[in-house]
Amino acid sequence: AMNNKIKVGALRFTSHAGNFVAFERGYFADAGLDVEFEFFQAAQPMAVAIASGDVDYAVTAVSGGLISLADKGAIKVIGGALSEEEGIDGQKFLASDAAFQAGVKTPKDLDGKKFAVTQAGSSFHYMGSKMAQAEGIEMSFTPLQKVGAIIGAMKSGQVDGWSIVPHIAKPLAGSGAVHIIGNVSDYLPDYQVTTVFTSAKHAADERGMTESFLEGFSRGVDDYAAAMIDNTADQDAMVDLIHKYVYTDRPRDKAAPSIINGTMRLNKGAALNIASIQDQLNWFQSEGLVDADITIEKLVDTSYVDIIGA
Amino acid sequence: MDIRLDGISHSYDTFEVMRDISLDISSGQIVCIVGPSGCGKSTLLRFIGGLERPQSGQVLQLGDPPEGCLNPLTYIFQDFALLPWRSVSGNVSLVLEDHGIKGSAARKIIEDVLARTKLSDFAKALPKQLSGGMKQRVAIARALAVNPAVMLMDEPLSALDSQTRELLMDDLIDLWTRQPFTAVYVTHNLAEAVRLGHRVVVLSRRPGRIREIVEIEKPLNQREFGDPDLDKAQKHLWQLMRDEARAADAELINV
Amino acid sequence: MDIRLDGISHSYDTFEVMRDISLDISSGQIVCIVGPSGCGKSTLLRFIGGLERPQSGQVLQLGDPPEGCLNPLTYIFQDFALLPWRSVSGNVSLVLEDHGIKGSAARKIIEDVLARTKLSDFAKALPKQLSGGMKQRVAIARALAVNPAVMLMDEPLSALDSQTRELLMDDLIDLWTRQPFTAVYVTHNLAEAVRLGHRVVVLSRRPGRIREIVEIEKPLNQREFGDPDLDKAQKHLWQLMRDEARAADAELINV
Amino acid sequence: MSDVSLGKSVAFRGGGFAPKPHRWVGVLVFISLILFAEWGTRTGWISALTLPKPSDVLQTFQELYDSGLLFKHLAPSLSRLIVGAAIGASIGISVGILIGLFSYIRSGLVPLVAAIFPIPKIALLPLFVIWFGIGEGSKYALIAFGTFTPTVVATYGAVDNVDRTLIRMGQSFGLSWWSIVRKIVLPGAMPGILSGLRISLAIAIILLVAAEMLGAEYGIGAYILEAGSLYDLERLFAGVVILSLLGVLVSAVIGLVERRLLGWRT
Amino acid sequence: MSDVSLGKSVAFRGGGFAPKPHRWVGVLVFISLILFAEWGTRTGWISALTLPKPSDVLQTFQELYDSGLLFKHLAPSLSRLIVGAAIGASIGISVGILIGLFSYIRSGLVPLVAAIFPIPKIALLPLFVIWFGIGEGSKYALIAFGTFTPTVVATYGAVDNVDRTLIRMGQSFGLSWWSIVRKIVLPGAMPGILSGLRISLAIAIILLVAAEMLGAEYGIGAYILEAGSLYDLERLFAGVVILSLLGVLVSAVIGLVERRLLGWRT
Ligand SMILES: Nc1ncnc2c1ncn2[C@@H]1O[C@H](COP(=O)(O)OP(=O)(O)OP(=O)(O)O)[C@@H](O)[C@H]1O
Ligand SMILES: Nc1ncnc2c1ncn2[C@@H]1O[C@H](COP(=O)(O)OP(=O)(O)OP(=O)(O)O)[C@@H](O)[C@H]1O
Ligand SMILES: [Mg+2]
Ligand SMILES: [Mg+2]
Repeated sequence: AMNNKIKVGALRFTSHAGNFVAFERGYFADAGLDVEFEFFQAAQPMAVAIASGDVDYAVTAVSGGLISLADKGAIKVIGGALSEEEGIDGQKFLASDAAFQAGVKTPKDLDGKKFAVTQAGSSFHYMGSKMAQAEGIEMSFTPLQKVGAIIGAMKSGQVDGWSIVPHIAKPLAGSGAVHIIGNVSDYLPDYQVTTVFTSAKHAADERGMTESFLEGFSRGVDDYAAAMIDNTADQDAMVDLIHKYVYTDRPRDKAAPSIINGTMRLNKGAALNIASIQDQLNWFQSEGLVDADITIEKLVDTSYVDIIGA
Repeated sequence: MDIRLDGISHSYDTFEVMRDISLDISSGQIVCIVGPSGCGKSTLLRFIGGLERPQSGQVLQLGDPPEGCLNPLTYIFQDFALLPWRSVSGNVSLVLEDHGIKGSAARKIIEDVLARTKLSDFAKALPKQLSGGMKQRVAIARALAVNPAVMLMDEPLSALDSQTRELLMDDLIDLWTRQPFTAVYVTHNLAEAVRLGHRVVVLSRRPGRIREIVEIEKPLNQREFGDPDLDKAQKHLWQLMRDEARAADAELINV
Repeated sequence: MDIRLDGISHSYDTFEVMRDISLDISSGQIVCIVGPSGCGKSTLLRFIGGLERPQSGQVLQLGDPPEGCLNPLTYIFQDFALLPWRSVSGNVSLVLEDHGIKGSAARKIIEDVLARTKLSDFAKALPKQLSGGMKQRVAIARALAVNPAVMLMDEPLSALDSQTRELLMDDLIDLWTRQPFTAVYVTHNLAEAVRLGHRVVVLSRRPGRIREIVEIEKPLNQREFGDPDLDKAQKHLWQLMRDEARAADAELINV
Repeated sequence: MSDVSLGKSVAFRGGGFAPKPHRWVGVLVFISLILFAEWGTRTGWISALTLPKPSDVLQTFQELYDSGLLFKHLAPSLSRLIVGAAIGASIGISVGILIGLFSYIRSGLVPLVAAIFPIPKIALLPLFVIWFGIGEGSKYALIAFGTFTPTVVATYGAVDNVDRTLIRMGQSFGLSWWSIVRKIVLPGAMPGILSGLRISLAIAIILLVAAEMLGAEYGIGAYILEAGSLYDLERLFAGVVILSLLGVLVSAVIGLVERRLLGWRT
Repeated sequence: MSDVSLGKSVAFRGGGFAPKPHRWVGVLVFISLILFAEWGTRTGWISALTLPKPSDVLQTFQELYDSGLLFKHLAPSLSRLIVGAAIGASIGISVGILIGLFSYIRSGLVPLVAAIFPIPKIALLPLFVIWFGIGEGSKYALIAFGTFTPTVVATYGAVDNVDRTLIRMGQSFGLSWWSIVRKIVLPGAMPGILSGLRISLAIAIILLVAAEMLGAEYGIGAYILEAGSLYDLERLFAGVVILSLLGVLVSAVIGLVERRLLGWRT
């Protein structure tokens, strides 16, 4: 291959494990790519960094910002990553202890309550809104910007509900400060949580490089799924590998449960659930968060990976 | 009411400012204090007015202040010390308010002192609208308002140009002639000293000591510009001070 | 080099400051300008030095400045205008640097002018360490360094206390006696005017016009404190100006 | 030049170093910057990612106004600004005056204020949630906290700068301590306090965005944050322009107050 | 009181209104605040959510130091601070001087600066990524941008305040325009510029956190942000304390520079 130098954007979350594995096990190198990671604190700047050309590929949730940037012709979704899958522990709906004591035992009980989101148009907003729609309830959404701020607000009972990935949900619930009251997958089966994306320019003009990246990434995902979900490979070795990137400041024995708790399905071959993406796009448009005339074609380049759910 | 300075000495830390100054200031007299820069004239005046305490020696009030005297020892400052945010009459009323004099009683006093200092037309003006001479006149009016037993004046004319100074000296003599007041008048200006002083106290260089006290007999209202007696007294004072003044001027200031 | 003022009039917007002033300043003479506050003395001096332009009339240089003159028209300011961040010698060298005089040539000039103003011991001192009198001496040294044809002095002594003023007047007379210079000397102080001026120009109130020019014949170095001739001249000047001075003082300033 | 043979005119060498404002130049600069941006974005010379079209921003503004959302956003922001800044400034002025008057308070509080000054308020957001909740309380607190420190510093500086002769004058006339503080120190410190407020209020406006990070649905800050997270540059700029206008307005108001209260200054 | 019958001593009525610092009081206040927090958190009177134990913060600090992470975080932050502030301050000083000297530049730029001043820098974060990338560039730019405006305002104020008689003096001695600017205007404006820098640098420190929101792995700001997002109060406070110390240090350095450069002030 060509030994291209590329930059891959990543957050220090287990949901980015596909990239870490592909890098550590040399799958990117095999695909002819010389990968360098660029770490971010949040997903939104990562999307902007793809648009600005500072980063070549990244994985992140579909958000209003992502769609806006796609609309400006800056980026394209080219594959899928994290999905809700039945049978695998997925994202949870939480209630604060105060709300729980006041009778919020199921998501439906959040009627008239405050639901925490980081920002309007974030994936939290989408999940909460879809749940409310399904249950026929009304909630108010409270934007708190940072996950840390939300946790603080949940612990002190200032917001009532929230949804979050399991490895954050479980330890919080364990401490008694919050309670798990439902699964996101009950409302959004096959929810395509995160996607692989790149700049529109790469998607159009750098076909070879993009395919190479997806190839390396897919092999990483396969290894991850084998070890963490399907239990056909050594889980300990995988935890060791991931620990190099995630929870690095904690000793391994403390990090391991969080890493294991964080396990979710990463789509094989970076397949993309287009139905879920379409649903998300529709929702953003119906909320007036993005332009109503953006089409799915503007957002997604379907030519790279298997399209499922169509 | 007389004032007696009794063996006053003072140092700031190890910096000796004045040594053993004793002086009597008797009622109805103007005592001028002259001396080279930094000899402690202003400091001495602050001691007399109770704004600072000497390290040794004391300042005594002999007898009681006259009836109706609100503030026996009253200053007039070189830089006028007017509140810039108060009008002329507001600046005068400032010193009455704390004595509970308000309303028509205050108005009466204010009108009276402004008339005596020829400021009646300027009652509503702000300090920034006044020339230096007018400002000092407001300060004099303010001092008169509290009916002082002794006026303490620290170079009251030296911020003014010499023509205005000439005019204000006439005014002060006028005021004194109509109603004699007691005053301690600190100045650098020997012409002022011989024009206004019944006695002129000459201090030496730092540490300030009394070198000589010159009495000037001629009544205030007969003193005139170019008067040979006064010229003689002034020449005498200048001879006393000239070398010290030069030495004081050539001293490096250690800031 | 002589200076001729030729029918100078000036207004700031609609505010007339002076009207039709014509005057000859001849070489080697000190011309004093006196007049009530605000009559345009400083403005006139700025016209002479080329710092401002009159609306009508003109200022002419007659003849060439003498050899070695770096800055024919040189100011001495009331507030000294020393750079506080430069030492005494640095302040003098400032005005030489722009003429490309550096190194030993500059050092020679600086030493010479500091010696003439009795400042040799203070070459390294900063302005903040100096008394007012010393500061003005530095300003005089700086003016001497450029070997001016005409010195323009705007109340050079009025920021000083009267004893220092006395000392500096002696120094100025000393300097002039050793080497006569041409000067236009603006002042409020009639004693200074009669002491230093060969001619005293009396301006009227604003708009300033020339009211009278008083010639004083007595040679500078024979003038003394309490000299009856001078006293007479001064008295005459004061009579000319008194009423106008009072009126100028009582004027409200419209800021 | 009546007669040139008489001599030459004195050369003019004064003037300058006194810049005079020409109002229209400022307006011109704004207009040409906007026109340049418009031209650049229209021709594509400036990409849509870099800057929004000024005309689109204007249109967004128009829509915001027409939909009534402008006031829905402006009202809570203004109330936060007013309440927060009022709390912060009044506590700041009081503390500043105490520091200016009392040795022990000065020694105790000045180092504390100096230590608090460089703390970024956004770093404390998570704490503010716990301390003051996610309601209006934490927003008031954040703005108050941000305006507090510069106000304190400006105020005690202003008290220190009050002319000491005026205070000695008050004492020499036997004025009581309280009279001196009320009639001399406070009015004398007013110019310094007001010019400090100019900075504090600019900081309060800047902090509006940080304050509205915490659970604000409406508010200019929240509007800007949402626009930022959606990468909606038109709305982002519309919001920024509102804040900028707000800043200019506040500064004009202080200028007005200064002219009314401080007419006595020369 | 040599002989009381002679009369009474003049009553003392001066003094006061000149607070003198007592260093130990400041130290005492800090110590007692910390001890109070320690006591409160130990007894549970202050909940663990509200404040961390000071001793835990100290230990976190110790760990940070031992692990060498302290310098790993400090080094990039310091370099961002230095580069960013140097860019912002130097451009700010230059622009400020130009505004102070030229009428047209003043008229054109003063309103622009006034309009830019109240723009919150965090609102522009998404734009900065596009404009300057996610590398050090955008961090420098953000800090530079934040220090720029206050420096400009302080600088042209300082130039305006240069004693006009000094400038007239320079002209009267026939100094060239450039000599006057170099030898009179610049040194004369220095005190004002330095005291403006004090504020600008405090702002630069505050902006460190915002700057490191943009893809910074290491840095005090990133450390604080991470601690905040994990609601790890010990680390949050440790980071805040570092910034606060940094602020005190910078202010001390400026004080030193002032004493060296401005020894000529009375
Ligand atoms: N509060 C103070 N602390 C220390 N030194 C002081 C203080 N007040 C005055 N001095 C010093 O004491 C000396 C006398 O000061 P003072 O002001 O009384 O002199 P003065 O005779 O009034 O001088 P001038 O003629 O210049 O007004 C000066 O050298 C001055 O520096
Ligand atoms: N640049 C200016 N713009 C407007 N008015 C001015 C300006 N300069 C001076 N004036 C006014 O012109 C008048 C004359 O000023 P000038 O300073 O020449 O008077 P002066 O005789 O020197 O007064 P003084 O004796 O107080 O120094 C004053 O009323 C002054 O307010
Ligand atoms: Mg004195
Ligand atoms: Mg003048």
